[in-house]
Amino acid sequence: MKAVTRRTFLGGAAATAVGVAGGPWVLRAHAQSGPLKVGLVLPYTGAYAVLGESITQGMELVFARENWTVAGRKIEMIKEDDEMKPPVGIRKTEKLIDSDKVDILTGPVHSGILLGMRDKVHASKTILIVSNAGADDISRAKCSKWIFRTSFSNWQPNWPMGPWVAKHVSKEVFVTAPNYQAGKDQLGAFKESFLASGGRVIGEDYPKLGETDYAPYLTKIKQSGAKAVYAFFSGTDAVGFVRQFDEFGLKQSVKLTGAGFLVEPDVLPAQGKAALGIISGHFYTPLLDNPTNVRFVKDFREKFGGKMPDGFACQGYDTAESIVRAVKATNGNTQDKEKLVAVLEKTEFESPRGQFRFDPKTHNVIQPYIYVREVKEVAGGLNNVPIDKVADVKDPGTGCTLPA
Amino acid sequence: MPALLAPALLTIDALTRTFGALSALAGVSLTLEARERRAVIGPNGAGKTTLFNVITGQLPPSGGRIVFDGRPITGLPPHAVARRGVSRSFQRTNLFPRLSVLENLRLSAAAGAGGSYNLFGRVERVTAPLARARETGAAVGLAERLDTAAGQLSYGEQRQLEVGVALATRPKLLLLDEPTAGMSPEETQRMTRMLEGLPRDVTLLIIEHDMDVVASLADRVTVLHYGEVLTEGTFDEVKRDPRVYEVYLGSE
Amino acid sequence: MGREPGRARLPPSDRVPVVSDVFAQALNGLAYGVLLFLLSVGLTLIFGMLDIVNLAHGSYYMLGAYAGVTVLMMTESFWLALVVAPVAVGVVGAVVERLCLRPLYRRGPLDQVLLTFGLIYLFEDLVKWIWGGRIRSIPAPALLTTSVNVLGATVPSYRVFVIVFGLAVAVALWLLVEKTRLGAVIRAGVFDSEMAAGMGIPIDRVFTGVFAFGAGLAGLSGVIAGPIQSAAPSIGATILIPALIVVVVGGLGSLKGSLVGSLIIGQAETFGKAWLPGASMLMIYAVMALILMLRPQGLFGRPLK
Amino acid sequence: MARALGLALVVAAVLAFPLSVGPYPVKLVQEILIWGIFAMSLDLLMGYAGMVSFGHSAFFGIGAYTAALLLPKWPGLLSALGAPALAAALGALAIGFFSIRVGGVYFIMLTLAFSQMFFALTFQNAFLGAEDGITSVPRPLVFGVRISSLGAFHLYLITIVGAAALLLHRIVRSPFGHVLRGIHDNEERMQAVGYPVGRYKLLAFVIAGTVAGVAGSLYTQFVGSISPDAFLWTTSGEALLMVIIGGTGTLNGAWLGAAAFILLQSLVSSYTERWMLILGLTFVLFVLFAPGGIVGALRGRVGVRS
Repeated sequence: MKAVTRRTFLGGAAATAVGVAGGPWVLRAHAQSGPLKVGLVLPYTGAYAVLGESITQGMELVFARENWTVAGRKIEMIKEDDEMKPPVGIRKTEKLIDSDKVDILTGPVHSGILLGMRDKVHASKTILIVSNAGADDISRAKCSKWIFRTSFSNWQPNWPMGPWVAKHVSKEVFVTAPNYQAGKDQLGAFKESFLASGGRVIGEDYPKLGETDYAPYLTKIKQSGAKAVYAFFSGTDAVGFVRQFDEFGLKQSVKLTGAGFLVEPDVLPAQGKAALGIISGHFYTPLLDNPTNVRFVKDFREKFGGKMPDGFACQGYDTAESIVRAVKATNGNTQDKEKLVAVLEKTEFESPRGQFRFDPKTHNVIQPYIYVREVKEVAGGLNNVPIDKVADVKDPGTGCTLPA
Repeated sequence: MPALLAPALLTIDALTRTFGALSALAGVSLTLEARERRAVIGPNGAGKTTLFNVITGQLPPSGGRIVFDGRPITGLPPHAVARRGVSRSFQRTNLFPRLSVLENLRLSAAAGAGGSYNLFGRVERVTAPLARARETGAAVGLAERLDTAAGQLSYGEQRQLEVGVALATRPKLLLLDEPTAGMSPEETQRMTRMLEGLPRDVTLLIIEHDMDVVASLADRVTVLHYGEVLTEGTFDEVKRDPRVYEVYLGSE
Repeated sequence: MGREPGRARLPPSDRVPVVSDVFAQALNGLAYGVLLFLLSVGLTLIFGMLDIVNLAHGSYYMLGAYAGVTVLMMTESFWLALVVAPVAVGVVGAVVERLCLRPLYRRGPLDQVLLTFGLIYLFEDLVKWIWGGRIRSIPAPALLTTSVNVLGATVPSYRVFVIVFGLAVAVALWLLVEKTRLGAVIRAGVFDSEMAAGMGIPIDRVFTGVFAFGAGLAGLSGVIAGPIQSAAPSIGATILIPALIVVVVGGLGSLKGSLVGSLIIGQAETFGKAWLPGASMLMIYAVMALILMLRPQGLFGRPLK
Repeated sequence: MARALGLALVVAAVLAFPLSVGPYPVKLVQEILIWGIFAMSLDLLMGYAGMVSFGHSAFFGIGAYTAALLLPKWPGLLSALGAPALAAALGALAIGFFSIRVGGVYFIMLTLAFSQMFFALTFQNAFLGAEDGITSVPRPLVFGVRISSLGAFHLYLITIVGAAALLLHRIVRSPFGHVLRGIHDNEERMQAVGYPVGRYKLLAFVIAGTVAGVAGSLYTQFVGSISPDAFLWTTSGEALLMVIIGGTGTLNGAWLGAAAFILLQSLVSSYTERWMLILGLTFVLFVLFAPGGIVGALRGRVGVRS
């Protein structure tokens, strides 16, 4: 190791630091005039980087189709890694708004970052298109005229599953989700409609977020005698829960149902056979047979080396599609924010998930369908096969007045 | 000879300390008059350093009592014992290697002087400890080396500083644990002359192997053997006692 | 396969825990406790033997999981992965010890702890670069995918295997360290390296060997935990805190302490999840705080100076 | 030399980024100032008292949450600085009381575990906003003026951070500071010459915790929201990185370490996803080759920890 003398090492470190520090401001300064700047606040490191990449790829597919220009303006995508940490996400948002002066902001994945940046976005009248975070508040008490959402509110995928599970699966259900806000939102929506359809919640449990050993909870479920479980888990939690659910032999006597995230493609491969037969509700599955989705799946797999698109990629696609159509409608003018909002409110197009529309009352996407899907072995391996659907699912939007 | 009426400065009564089965101190009793200079001798493992560690509170005793200057100090933590006026030097040099000689001495001098919780004053302006530090530095023959880091001193100089740091706290009783260990003959000479030159109001209790040093310094000698006091008396009395030879020769 | 008949039962919330419920949860606690032991034993060994707090312990666990995934992709054999992965991680540990830790031995424990802290960032991003961020998993071996009925409680057979395997590792390590000549050589080498070097023991190789062995143990636990948990770049950081707490509670450097500490925490956490759902995240810290107040050096740790 | 370096740096921070450069670079400097003072408070512990704490985020978090809870109701300086400092001081007294009894590696473990306990508590506490924490925290009113504008906050921040830095510099030169250095060099001898070492270590722990609490509350005001991550062990780890890269036992090294970390995290990450790898490698190389950190290297004592 002595070969690296101290002088050369420190000299090198100092040089890179100066080079790096000077870099970005010089680059940004003179590219003010023409391009349409789209900011992305997404996780590109850590466990949720997979979601950040899927959403970004969905957007790139659309922009590439428009060969990166809309209404004569070159599209410039500025990606910022929020590391799933609210302070970092907020700092990067301020950079995109104040320093890069982006025309349209998109992201984030983490609801905490969304709630953290909401005031800054609202105050600076920057148009934000939420491409994932599902915090219900953003389409209710904390909605804003400048904030649209193409992904979902936590309420939407779960509410339709209440009646469906009561009717088709069982009236005695054990519900469980991680002990954090999104978990409570999602189960709350399910319970609201499930109880209304005559169902009975015979057990409820909230393991900690990032739990690794679900054995005690699974033993409680077995002992409760419930016929079915409705669960919301995502990421490594979803992998752990589904695999241990199977390991404990619960699949014979208890039917596992839940929100779509439980078995989305970011976790399904790792779950493997343990996920077979799981029923979940979501606004998208790659197996939808509408023509837009067929082309979307084909183009996506071609562009990204056979990778199967998932709900997150569809959210990216719809975000980019909304931007392209809105900017075309104002033929490139993004300074007049009022006009841009008006146009966005009326944006309507064929999305892989069906007919895409924003709810004028909440600027939240109206889900054309929430599909009820079951995990089955199909040609390309395990996938979520649609077996039923509920149309036009709109978030109740209680308390939203779209303040300017 | 010390005044008969003056109360004993240090009284140790049946002091014991065991490490599991081994009893390092098996009931040591010893009385030290003010202004007296006592040497403690005995073969290795006789319990000399353990005795020091128990007196200064580094090691809690298993039994017995210690009274210093009329008040019990048995089991007090080291810093409380030091505050009572008992100071010690260590057998293995135990200084502040990265700090200067002056700072080593100043820290020790400032210990009892209070004001060390002062968060805002400038340390240079607190003059008393600085003066004491320079004075002690000169006393131990390190006047020209005050700005050198203690770690850079020669072995002999470090032993001098070892005594200096113990002296800087203005102790009533100074415990010296083999102050001349590992020194060359004329370094030992210089250390002995320096210790003799110390003011009489500092009572000395010295652990020493070098009999010439014991002869020239100690008024009385206590011989420890297997954690017990074998005998006690002036250097000549002890020298003539056959058991002392047996103990030294037998166990060498 | 599972012969557990569906039984009508009162809703769980308002009935007294029946004996078989308690037994089932105790079994879960035992399985989780033994897994915690496997996760932390490498950390204890390295500290006990080398006085190094290896904060990058979680990274070696993660590397073990990913090595297991890779071996499984190539050979479809869990058992081969169980052997190859720890060896591979051990080699990585040896390289790290030789290149990074050795120059620091004369500089004391602080620098070593800080170095291992830097390695956490390094390994996490390296793994993401090589294997990508996708969540992967290690399927349980074919013969251990069923669930078994033990005195009325259903437990996955893989968890029974983990209990048996974990306790076997504990006994083997105890024998190795306490009873074999190699163990004596290692302990001598660490206790007084100058003396041992003087007696002809190749100290450098002993230290590298022990560190590699500790890292290999962490890699082994990565493969063992594979079928229960999943392999993602974040799992290294996730298991570091529980492993540290088990080691601190059991007593730094004490093998026995690590086993007892992990069994206690395994039961406490499982008890918390089963009957005190709100407090499940706090149980591990409550146990730790309680024990450290009473015995700062932990249950079986060397007494402090 | 260190004092001159420190003053020059602070002045440069004010002048080099006039507000015309645009808000983002100024915000980077503000974040560097906040993380710098947080790291400097850790350096008082590590560099001077020789107490390596892995739980310094506990006080950063306490200060941050106290400000987040109080500012919406009483936006005065008391809830922006006074209460957070006091809350952090009490937290440091409690954690310190138990942690000081042990040293070295046990101290590292205990402080790490305590900060994680606070993380678990806030993560599951609904009143504190659980995992999303508390959002939309208003800026304080200083002499009746709400300092929401960039320039006003910049001035407010520099005054407070500058004052805290000067306080730490004074403490380090005071008799108390010298006692800390003595304890760092040889705790046993300090005890033997008459210093009740435990009390000094606890006082140093409380002072460092208080300054960390102020840094935490400034962070809440700067970002406008706070999440349980403030307590996470990675926050303590980042402060540790800054102290080591800057140079332990120099106080002003914290500015350089904070600048290096923030620039690396903010700028390099826009260029490459591999910024964590670069950060880890930089840190490892510094521990191996430049234990004195940047300041140590500048002073030519690259090999010896100052």
